[in-house]
Amino acid sequence: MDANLLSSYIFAVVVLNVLLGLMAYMTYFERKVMAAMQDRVGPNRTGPVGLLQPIADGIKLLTKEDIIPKHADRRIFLLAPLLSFVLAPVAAAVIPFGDSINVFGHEVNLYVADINVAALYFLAIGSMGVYGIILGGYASANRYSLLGGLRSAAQVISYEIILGLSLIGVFILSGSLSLVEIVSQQSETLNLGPLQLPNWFILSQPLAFVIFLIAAVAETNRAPFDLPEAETELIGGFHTEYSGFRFSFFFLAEYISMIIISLFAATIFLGGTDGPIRDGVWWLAIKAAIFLFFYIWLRTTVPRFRYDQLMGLAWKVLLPLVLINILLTGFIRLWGLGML
Amino acid sequence: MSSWLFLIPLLPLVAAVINFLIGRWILRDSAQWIATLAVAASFILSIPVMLEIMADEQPLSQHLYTWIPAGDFDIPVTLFVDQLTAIMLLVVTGVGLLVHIYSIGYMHGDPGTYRFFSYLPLFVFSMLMLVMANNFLVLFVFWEAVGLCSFLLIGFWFRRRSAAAAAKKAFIVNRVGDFGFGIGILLIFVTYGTIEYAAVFDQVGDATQTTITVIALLLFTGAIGKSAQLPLFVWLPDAMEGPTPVSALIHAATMVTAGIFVMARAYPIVYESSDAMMVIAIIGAATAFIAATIAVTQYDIKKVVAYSTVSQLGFMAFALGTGAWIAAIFHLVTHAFFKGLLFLGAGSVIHGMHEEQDMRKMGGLKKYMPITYWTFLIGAAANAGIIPLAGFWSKDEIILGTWLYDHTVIMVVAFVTAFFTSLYMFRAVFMTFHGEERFDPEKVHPHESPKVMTIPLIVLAFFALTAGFMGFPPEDGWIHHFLIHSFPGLSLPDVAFSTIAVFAGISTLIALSGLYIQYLAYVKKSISPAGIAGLLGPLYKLAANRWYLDEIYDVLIVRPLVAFSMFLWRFVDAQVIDGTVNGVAALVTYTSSQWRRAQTGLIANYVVMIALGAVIIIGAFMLFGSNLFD
Amino acid sequence: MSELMPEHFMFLSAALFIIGMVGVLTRNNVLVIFMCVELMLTAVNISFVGFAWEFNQLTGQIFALFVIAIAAAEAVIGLGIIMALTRQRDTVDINQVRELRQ
Amino acid sequence: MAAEVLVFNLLSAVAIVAAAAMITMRNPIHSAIALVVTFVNVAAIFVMLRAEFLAAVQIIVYTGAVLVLILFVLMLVNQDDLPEFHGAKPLQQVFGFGLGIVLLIEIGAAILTRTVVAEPGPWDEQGIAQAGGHIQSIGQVLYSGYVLPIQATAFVLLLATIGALFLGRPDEDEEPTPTRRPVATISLAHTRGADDAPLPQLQAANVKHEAGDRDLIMARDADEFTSIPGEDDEQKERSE
Repeated sequence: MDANLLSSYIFAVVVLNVLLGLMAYMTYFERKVMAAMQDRVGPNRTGPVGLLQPIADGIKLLTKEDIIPKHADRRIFLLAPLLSFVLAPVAAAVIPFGDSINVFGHEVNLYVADINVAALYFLAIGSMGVYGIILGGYASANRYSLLGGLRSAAQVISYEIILGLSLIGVFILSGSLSLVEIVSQQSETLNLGPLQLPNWFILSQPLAFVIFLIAAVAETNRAPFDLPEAETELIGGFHTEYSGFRFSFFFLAEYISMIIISLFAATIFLGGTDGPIRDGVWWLAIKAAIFLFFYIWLRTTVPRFRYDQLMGLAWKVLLPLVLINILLTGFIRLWGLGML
Repeated sequence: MSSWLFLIPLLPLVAAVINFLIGRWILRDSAQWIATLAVAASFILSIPVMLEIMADEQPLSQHLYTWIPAGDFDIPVTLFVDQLTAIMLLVVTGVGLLVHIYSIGYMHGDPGTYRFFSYLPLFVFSMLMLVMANNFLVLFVFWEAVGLCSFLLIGFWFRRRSAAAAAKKAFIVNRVGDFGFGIGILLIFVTYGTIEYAAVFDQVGDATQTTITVIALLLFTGAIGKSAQLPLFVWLPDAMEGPTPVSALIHAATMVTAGIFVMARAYPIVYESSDAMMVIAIIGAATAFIAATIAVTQYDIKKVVAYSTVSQLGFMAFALGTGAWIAAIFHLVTHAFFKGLLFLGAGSVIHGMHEEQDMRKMGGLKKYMPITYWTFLIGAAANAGIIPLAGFWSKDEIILGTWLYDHTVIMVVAFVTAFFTSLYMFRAVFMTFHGEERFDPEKVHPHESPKVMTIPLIVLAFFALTAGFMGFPPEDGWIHHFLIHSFPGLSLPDVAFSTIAVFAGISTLIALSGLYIQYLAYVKKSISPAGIAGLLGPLYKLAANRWYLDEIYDVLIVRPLVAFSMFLWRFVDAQVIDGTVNGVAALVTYTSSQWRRAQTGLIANYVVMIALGAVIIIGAFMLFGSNLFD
Repeated sequence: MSELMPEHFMFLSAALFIIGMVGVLTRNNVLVIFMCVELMLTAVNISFVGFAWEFNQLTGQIFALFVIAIAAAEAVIGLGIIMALTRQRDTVDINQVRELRQ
Repeated sequence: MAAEVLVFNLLSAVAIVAAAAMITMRNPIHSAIALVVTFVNVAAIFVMLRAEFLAAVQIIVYTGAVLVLILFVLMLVNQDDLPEFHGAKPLQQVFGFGLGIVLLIEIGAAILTRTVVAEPGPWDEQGIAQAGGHIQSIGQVLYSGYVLPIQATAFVLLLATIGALFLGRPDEDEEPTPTRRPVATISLAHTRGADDAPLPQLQAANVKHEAGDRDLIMARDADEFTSIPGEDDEQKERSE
């Protein structure tokens, strides 16, 4: 087995574990931020400033009783959270965390795989994520769960279109679907007379960025688009019947999705590891953290959408906008190439 | 100039289209100005064309586009102007312009004015394209187009039953001739492999004598229809149902002469066949004589002029047949002027008499409408062949031609016809303008027509007076030397002055005798026309009933055709065809009602059938090898 | 069997196609039949892509792309029809639907 | 390379087993999940056959959209209506399997006995690398030779969308959803309308005594004990 493949495997293991750890503290981060915004203290009992709270939560969930409802479709009920949990971190494989470093005389790439269709791969994995929710909702033999699952299916399919289309502008400009290539293009400098700007796609595709952000929130089922699990209507939606570690799988999957989509957004629109001084993975972390903060911020401030508003937003507002964006970008690109 | 040729036909077409599309709602009365200006522009453009042809003696041509490109065979639309065409251009646009101007007055107040001034320039366009075509197919297309315009204009007042019937009659009778004409063109293509004039004429001699004769006669069939020769002239008198300016332009000056023009155009073909020429001469002479005898007996002023037209066309035809080509075209030109004048004059009379056409209810109009009288008199005299008016020169030359080319019988007929010509012309003049007033003065107040109508009359009268000098001295005039370029291989005959003088004398004598007889009959009243009619008895009846031609057609053609159509309808259509169709339908209904049982409505069954079919096909494919579907 | 041969994907394609066909023939549930049809389309796509791979061509892939696009359209219409059907007849049993008979 | 064959065989085996499971599962939702497994494996095989783009499209379109839609519809359909698999029509079963076996034999024979001969194209590994990648090479071929089919496909998709909207529209004879009644409040504690005047229809059975001074009025629907002045008059007029 060649060394390159081996280093990829090792790096994949590293990324996965880091993600899981991050995810745990993501919950802590969220609770602290929400507490601050709602003028509360937040977790502060376990460990210094409540830092051990996520671990305590984890232990609690893992040791809870595993309940399976009587009329549930057993196999699917067991399968659904696993599906969610397994699929969520897979998408991280294509995100570049940097170029390559030298470890013990070996070149180690700071990404698991640089495939030609990386962005499509990301979208494909994202589109698979709906299965965990819809199957979990169905298998619980609970009307609330089923409704949550159905809502989720419609919502995710709708917003997946928006998500994919909003990226096309970037693809047109970069001419590639490879994330490594997209990042390397963004590290170039854009000279606008005296002004020197990084060639980040947020600057050339602001509309696409905004739409991507909205669609990403909807795609990860986060507030204000958390209709699959709307507590006040569906008493928790698709995971109503789940408890213990199966619930924690859904929980983990949701947070991992958030982190990964933040990383993805930072990679596509904000130049990834590109920064003003000393390019590196920390820049990516900072950018992703901004997105994560934005997620939490949204959750605390914006009320949940009504279901028809949600679908109307996708099909009647975002879809036309994103199509216009593609059209304009295409024309500008052709003009830039001198073909118009 | 040749690059501007296309404007000559294009302008009337544009005017026609504009008037047709927006005339009804937007232009209304201004439609007449658009049409008139367009034709005037065409006329003005035609003058430099004529001058250039006169100067260079070379034909002009302009390729517009290729209408039918089909491999090696293509039909170009190319405008072609030689001497013959140039003269026709001037006649068509000139008379056309005058008729347009006249029509402004004549059609004043008619609700369909815009329509009239759409059809009329359309006709001018078609006629111009007809004379400017450089191949037989384009010629044929516009040959039909002028027929269409004629149909539209005869039936202009289509609410009048007789007008609609006359339009249909003209159209159908013309189709008979056009059928032969079309076959003639096909035969030309089959024989020579091309339909362009120049190419065909170059290789005329390659075909057998019989073929050439057949082609020439088939082309003449078209001319028989269009130029109202025996036996198809019956449509022309009926065509007088159209507005009078239409009669003047289409049924006197231009369209009806298209047949003569085409025969002259096809001169290299016709000239090759003496048999065909003989047939043409005989038909022409018979037409001229019969039409003239009928004209003497008519009371409708327009009918008289119409039969006169038929008679004059007969003159032209037998001139062609006897070999007096240039004389035929010469007569065509002069005839355009004086016959246009006569029609417009008749129209003026009718206009002034409040749509009265019967000469028995006229008389003594001279003092009411002096301009009309004098111009009509000039036209009539020109038609009758009074020296030195236009008709005299051309007609005399035709008669001279019959003698020169040894057609003695036709010469005699021509002289007799010339006598009748004089008779009917002056009969019309005296009955209309002289003698006692036979109309009801309480109801009818004759008045002179407005200037817009009389000015064209005066202009035409001027040409009727002077146009003959184009051909002076006879057989050696300007027109002869000009037109001879269009008839390669033809030479101007060298005629002694004494011969010319003798013929001129006889002609004049005949014309004056006709004048005198009519003067005695209608002005002096010393001869009773009714008495003469009674004296002639059956002969008069024959002429007065138009030689029973319509009745003969009715018995010989129309009734058998109606009976046959009834047979086709009642038996073939209703029984055989409908029976077959209904039978097939019944069969299908029965079969499908049986087959319907196979349709279980179960999708599963259908799917099984599809799969079974696939399995069988693939199995067959495996067993019989892969060339099964090659 | 040391290298990937055309027979591999051809057998896979055939097997999936036939399984799909058998499913269409034996199942009564319209939705399952619908899924079987999708499976058959995918089987055909495998052949397309396989031949494209074998002959270093891209045409096969492009045809597969068109098949997928048309399959998407078919899914939209098919599911629409099924929804209309269940709304009217309250059934998804293919043997209960006999409107084609008349 | 043997590993390649091994992987291919493994993927194929899973795909075929899942497909077989799909047609034998009683529950259509289980069938759908089996089909998802098949499709994912097919996508993996596409990757092996140098069709990465197609693999992504397969996942996004088929598993991500079409099958989700099918699941969606399956869940909307009442489970009691799902026909049973076994015992419905034995003839149909036998015939179906029989045809399948015959076809398998035929196609198997065809695959084994015949070879396809074609001109190899330029798109091997090097060719694709030269064009800049799979996407680029597919794009080149697609947009140079198949522009019209793309337009046609786009048109078909548009028509399909419109058709689906048409099929999915609400029935015309259905009552339109009633607009919100002009009722201001829903209160469990008060009779609505005038607070002090007791409603005439109110029966003792509808009233429950709760702790404190407040009575709970048990209503079957929101408008049961609501009098709406204008509307009541209208109804009266209509009945008269």
